[in-house]
Amino acid sequence: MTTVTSLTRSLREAAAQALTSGEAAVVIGYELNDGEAAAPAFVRAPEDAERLIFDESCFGNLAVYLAKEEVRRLGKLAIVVKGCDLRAINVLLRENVVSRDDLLLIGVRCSGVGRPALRKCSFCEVRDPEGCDTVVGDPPEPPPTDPGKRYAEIEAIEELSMEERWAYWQKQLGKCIRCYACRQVCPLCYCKRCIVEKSTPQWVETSPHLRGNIAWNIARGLHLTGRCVSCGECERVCPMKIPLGSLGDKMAKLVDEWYGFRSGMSADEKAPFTAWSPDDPEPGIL
Amino acid sequence: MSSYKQASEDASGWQPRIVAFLCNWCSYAGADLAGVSRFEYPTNVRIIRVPCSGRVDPMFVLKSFERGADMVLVSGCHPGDCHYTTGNYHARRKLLALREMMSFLGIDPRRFKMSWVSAAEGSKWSAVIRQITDEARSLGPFESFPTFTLQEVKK
Amino acid sequence: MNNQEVEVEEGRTLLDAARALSIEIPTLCHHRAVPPAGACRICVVEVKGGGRPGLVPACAYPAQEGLVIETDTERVLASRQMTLRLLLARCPDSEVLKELAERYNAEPLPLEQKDDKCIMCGLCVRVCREVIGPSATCFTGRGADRTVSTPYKMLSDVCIGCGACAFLCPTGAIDPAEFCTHPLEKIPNEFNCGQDFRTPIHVPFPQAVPNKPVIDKDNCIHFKTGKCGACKSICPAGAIDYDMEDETVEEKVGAIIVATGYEMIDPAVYEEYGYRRYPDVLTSMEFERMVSASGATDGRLLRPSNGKPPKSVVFLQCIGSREEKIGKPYSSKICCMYTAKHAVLYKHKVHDGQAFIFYMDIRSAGKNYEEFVRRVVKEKNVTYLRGRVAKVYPRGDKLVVRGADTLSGGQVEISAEMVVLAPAMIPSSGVRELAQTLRIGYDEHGFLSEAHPKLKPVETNTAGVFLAGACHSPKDIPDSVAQASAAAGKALGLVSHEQLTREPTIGVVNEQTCNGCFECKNVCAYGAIERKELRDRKGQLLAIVAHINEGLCQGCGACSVTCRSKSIEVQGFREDQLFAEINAVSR
Amino acid sequence: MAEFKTYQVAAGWLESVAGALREAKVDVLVPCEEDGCVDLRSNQGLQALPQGYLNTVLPVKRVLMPASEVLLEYERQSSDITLASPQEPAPETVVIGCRPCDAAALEMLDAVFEWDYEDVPYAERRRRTTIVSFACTEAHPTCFCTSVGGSPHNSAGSDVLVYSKSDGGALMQVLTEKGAAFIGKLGPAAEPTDAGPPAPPDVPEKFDTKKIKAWLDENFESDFWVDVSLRCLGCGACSYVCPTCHCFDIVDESIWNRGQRRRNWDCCSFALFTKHASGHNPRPVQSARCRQRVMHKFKYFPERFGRVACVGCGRCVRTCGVGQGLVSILAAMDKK
Repeated sequence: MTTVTSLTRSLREAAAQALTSGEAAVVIGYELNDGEAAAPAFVRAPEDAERLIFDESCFGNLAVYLAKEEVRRLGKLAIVVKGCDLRAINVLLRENVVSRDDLLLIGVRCSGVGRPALRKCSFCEVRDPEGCDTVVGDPPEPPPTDPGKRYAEIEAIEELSMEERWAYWQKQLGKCIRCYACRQVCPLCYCKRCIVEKSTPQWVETSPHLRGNIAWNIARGLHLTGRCVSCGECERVCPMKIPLGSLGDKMAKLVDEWYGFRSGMSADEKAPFTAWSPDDPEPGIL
Repeated sequence: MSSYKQASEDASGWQPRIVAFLCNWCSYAGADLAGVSRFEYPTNVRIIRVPCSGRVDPMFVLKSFERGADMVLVSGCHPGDCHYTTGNYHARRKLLALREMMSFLGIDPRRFKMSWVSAAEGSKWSAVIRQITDEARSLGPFESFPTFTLQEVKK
Repeated sequence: MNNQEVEVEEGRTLLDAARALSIEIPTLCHHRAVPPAGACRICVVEVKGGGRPGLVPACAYPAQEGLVIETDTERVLASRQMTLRLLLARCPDSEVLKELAERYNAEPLPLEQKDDKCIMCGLCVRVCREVIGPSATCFTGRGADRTVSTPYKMLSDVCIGCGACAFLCPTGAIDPAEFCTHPLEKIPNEFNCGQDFRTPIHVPFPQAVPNKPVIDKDNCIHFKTGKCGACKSICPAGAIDYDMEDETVEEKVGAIIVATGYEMIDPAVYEEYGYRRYPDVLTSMEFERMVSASGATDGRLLRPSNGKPPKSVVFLQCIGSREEKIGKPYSSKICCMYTAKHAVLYKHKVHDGQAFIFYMDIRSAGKNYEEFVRRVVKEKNVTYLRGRVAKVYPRGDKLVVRGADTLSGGQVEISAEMVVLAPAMIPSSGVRELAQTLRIGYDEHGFLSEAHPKLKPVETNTAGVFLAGACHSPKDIPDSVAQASAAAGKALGLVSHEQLTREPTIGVVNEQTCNGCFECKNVCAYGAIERKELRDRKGQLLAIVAHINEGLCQGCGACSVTCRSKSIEVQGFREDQLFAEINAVSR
Repeated sequence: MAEFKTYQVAAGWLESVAGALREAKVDVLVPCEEDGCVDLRSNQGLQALPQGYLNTVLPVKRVLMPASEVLLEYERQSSDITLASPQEPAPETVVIGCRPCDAAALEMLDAVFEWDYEDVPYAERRRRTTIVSFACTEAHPTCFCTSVGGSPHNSAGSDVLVYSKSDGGALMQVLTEKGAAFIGKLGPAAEPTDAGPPAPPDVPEKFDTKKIKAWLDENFESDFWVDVSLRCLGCGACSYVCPTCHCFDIVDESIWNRGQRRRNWDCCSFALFTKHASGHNPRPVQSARCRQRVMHKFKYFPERFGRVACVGCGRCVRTCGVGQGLVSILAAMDKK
């Protein structure tokens, strides 16, 4: 058992308060779990707030639950969010998945999750979540590395020759068994019907062969372009350990460099695929 | 299907297959003009007419490759001239994103082309087709891509 | 009056009374805008009764109850004749006087002849003082030395140069430019290619529609200084209102016909032809205006350099057209024919003149066109030279045109007194912006694109927008008229129906799978995406989904591609249809 | 049934037997580690097995029931359809180094695929595959084989059970004819021995399947299901890595008049799993799907085949991204 930190204590107080005051019917947070990742907890009674924790084991992006039918049935939702999770919520707000009024945001100041801290945490710019209803925790120390390193990982892949990249991705995507953990854990994959479930026509073949896997991952990558907030959950839950995060990062880098856009930084921005400018870059267009 | 293959094969055997998505108002009209103006261009291009380049879903391009296209072209109105004002701007963002992703995955981005051909540019159309057909021919069959293949069904 | 009863308002003059009876009384010094002075005495009539009998000036004499007037008694005629004889002696060349003199067979008095124009009527002085205000002019000197002038005959700085005096002067004797300190800018007449000048208030060109004068605010003295107002006070119809503003009128229309016409490429870019450097090098348009009866020279063909008729004219065709490098690759189509016409006009104006035409090929396709050209060559003996001109340069007061005659295969050098260029036709400036606003296509030169070169030559890609004339391609008048008629027919066909028939290719939302994220709304250029509430039988809100307004949707499909759950189909370009096409063409 | 012996082999046995088998064109699958992911591969170079690997990411199931397999190919001309079996028959295969729990799971798959009629592609592979499983030397906190009637030394489903020794040698317990044939490949290197197996590592029991069955019989309708399934995201990870999950989907991938009929893994956690063409879904929410998964393994399967459809490998627990996994649910039921 970990000792209860002051952060966890104030988190529990905030949660209990939200439940007693009736501001929320349920608080979505983290609780202890045998695995190395804390498990999502759904606290519906003030006394249960004691189950909640927050430490570096709290990888999960709980925003994914905001779109889940049975969770919404519980009533008004309060949710524990790290700064990075908040970016996903911003996208959900923009896309009318949830309305801010139906949502109580309990922000936690976070100094990075994972031991050692995840890559995304090493240059995190949103350790202090903005726009929450309450924020708990002490001001976090600044990230060790600068945001310039944001895309360092994929730049390594980009430096490979085309043949090397193809060999690499054939091997990686060849492993995909189409369990769709990546899709299900993604806060932004909330479609009532995923494109892979559309059979007339079947743009994406469901068979876990290379052809189907490439189609699936490209489709997913493009559907998340300009939306993915690089929370890295898809990569974390992939049973086959496919480096899915780098696909999202690649497209994040693209929209960042071409359109000066970074997803989820605010709820009222327009996504790159729904915006345009006459002088967008168009390399290679004949 | 084999009948068509033979049609497209010359003495040297293999011929590149190019699938082209043309917007109805500019490029399709441009290709038509190329015809009425008697501009010549290779027969390797197979045209699919869409209302606007903005109608072209990246999935269309991908599926064309799955079905064995050696090159895919999407052609629309010049920026600013879209019949639907902004369709080609949206196409530009979405389809170039696809091309960037292809390249990241190591899928040869030279296999995917975009062009702006106006209704008045019959000569440009034939020039574009001649250029990309030559390139497709020099790139050879798109074998690295996992296309839809079946063993010959035993009778 | 002349044994007819007439009644006029209190304060009106005998002249008014006479005009009411349409009895003609000549006047010189009278203008309705200026209080009468009875200065010239031309308008005298005889009072027979109801007042003190005698001769009185009709323009000034107030009509009264019971007056009996005769306008053409011996006395009246004798008086007018004498007045005219006196005036003629002073101004023998005045057209107005000569004309009146004829009517009253008046010989000039055998006095020492002057060649003045001014008849001392003082109308100019009065209009300046009593209508315009500044009193720039007055009578100076006495007796024989009496003249109209500015005080002390000095340049006047009170004169605003409105020109009212010149406008009213019956004999055209006065020109404000002579005594006004601020130089009066002459405004070039655009329609006549600046070959003559116009007033700020002017009719744009003969046969202008509407054929009404306009005030060019930038040059109007009233709008510049707040003074003048001559036109307003003079206009008999009281039609002039300085408070009127330009207004933008919005109209909802069912069809638009684009007929923005053409301009000509500036031939000055081809320095070898010397346009603008040598005054006798004209464009065909300038030539056209000059030989036109309504033009600056009343149809007289004169060399701008010396005002004499040119004894030889060289016409150069294809200036900037059929010219890949610095010009336009296309043929301007109309130049061959109008140049031939111009050559004929020239021969009509200058019978002994010589006309030369440098041409590349003669494009004379069209009804009776070829025949016309043949006639020009044979009957009018106009010399056609097949070849390009290398250089035009002055020698003495003439121009030397040096070029190649590819048929004889030699260099030719022609000494010409006038050179006429036929510049390439180009679309009117601003046509690109218009095309983008109307969402219609245009080629690299800016000529608007028809929907189909054969099957839809009048339509554009945007329903309801049609083309007429040179905005579409170089065209002559018959072609333009034909296309314009076709366009009008198409437009009428469109608006003559009760209901509008639309393309069925529009988007449709699958409400089962729509996420309601409304990203489609962001990409719709037509605002066709609406919010729709889905409710169950009890009226419980189930979801808010996208709905496409069939009237607004144009079927571009941007929404369909943007929709991640693939919940929007474009009828006629459905995904399964395109999928089948992809299967078909990629195998 | 013949009496099978136990043999003793010295270090290096694996290399030699693998070599011999490949000589005989037999496909040898062994656990290999790549990108931190241990999986069965036909390891050509055959470097030493990953040290102290717990288990492969995917179970042996995937050898006998691939994630995707072609059942047939067809071509249609007007009315007549030509069918063709896709590829050459499954190759002789030896799987070396899987865990007893995975092997035990094969008996359950056998039960399903040979129950009302024989599933040809599965049976074919099963016949041609020899399972040489490695007895567990240590247990992971997520293991619970003992709670579902298994053990770290469970011999069920294996043809040979190998007890590795620290010196690289091993004790080999032959269990079937196939196993004997396998030992045969080792020749004299394998000497019969009477030595008994070492003591198995301790795996604590976490619940009682009988109590759970009893509870499930009573509680099809229960708020419990909603509570335990709130966090479930409805992905298929747990089923796809499960040695006993065997649900599949049949898809046709075709181009014009020719196509391929494939069998792909499917999962009852997917919303699409039970969705009708009408749009109606008898299992509309995640709780219903979670319930189905538990019910199938611990109620329906036992009722039909007399044993639970779970071998306690613990993969579902380890794989689940939100700390779900069967055990927590079952343990919770057990408490009731």
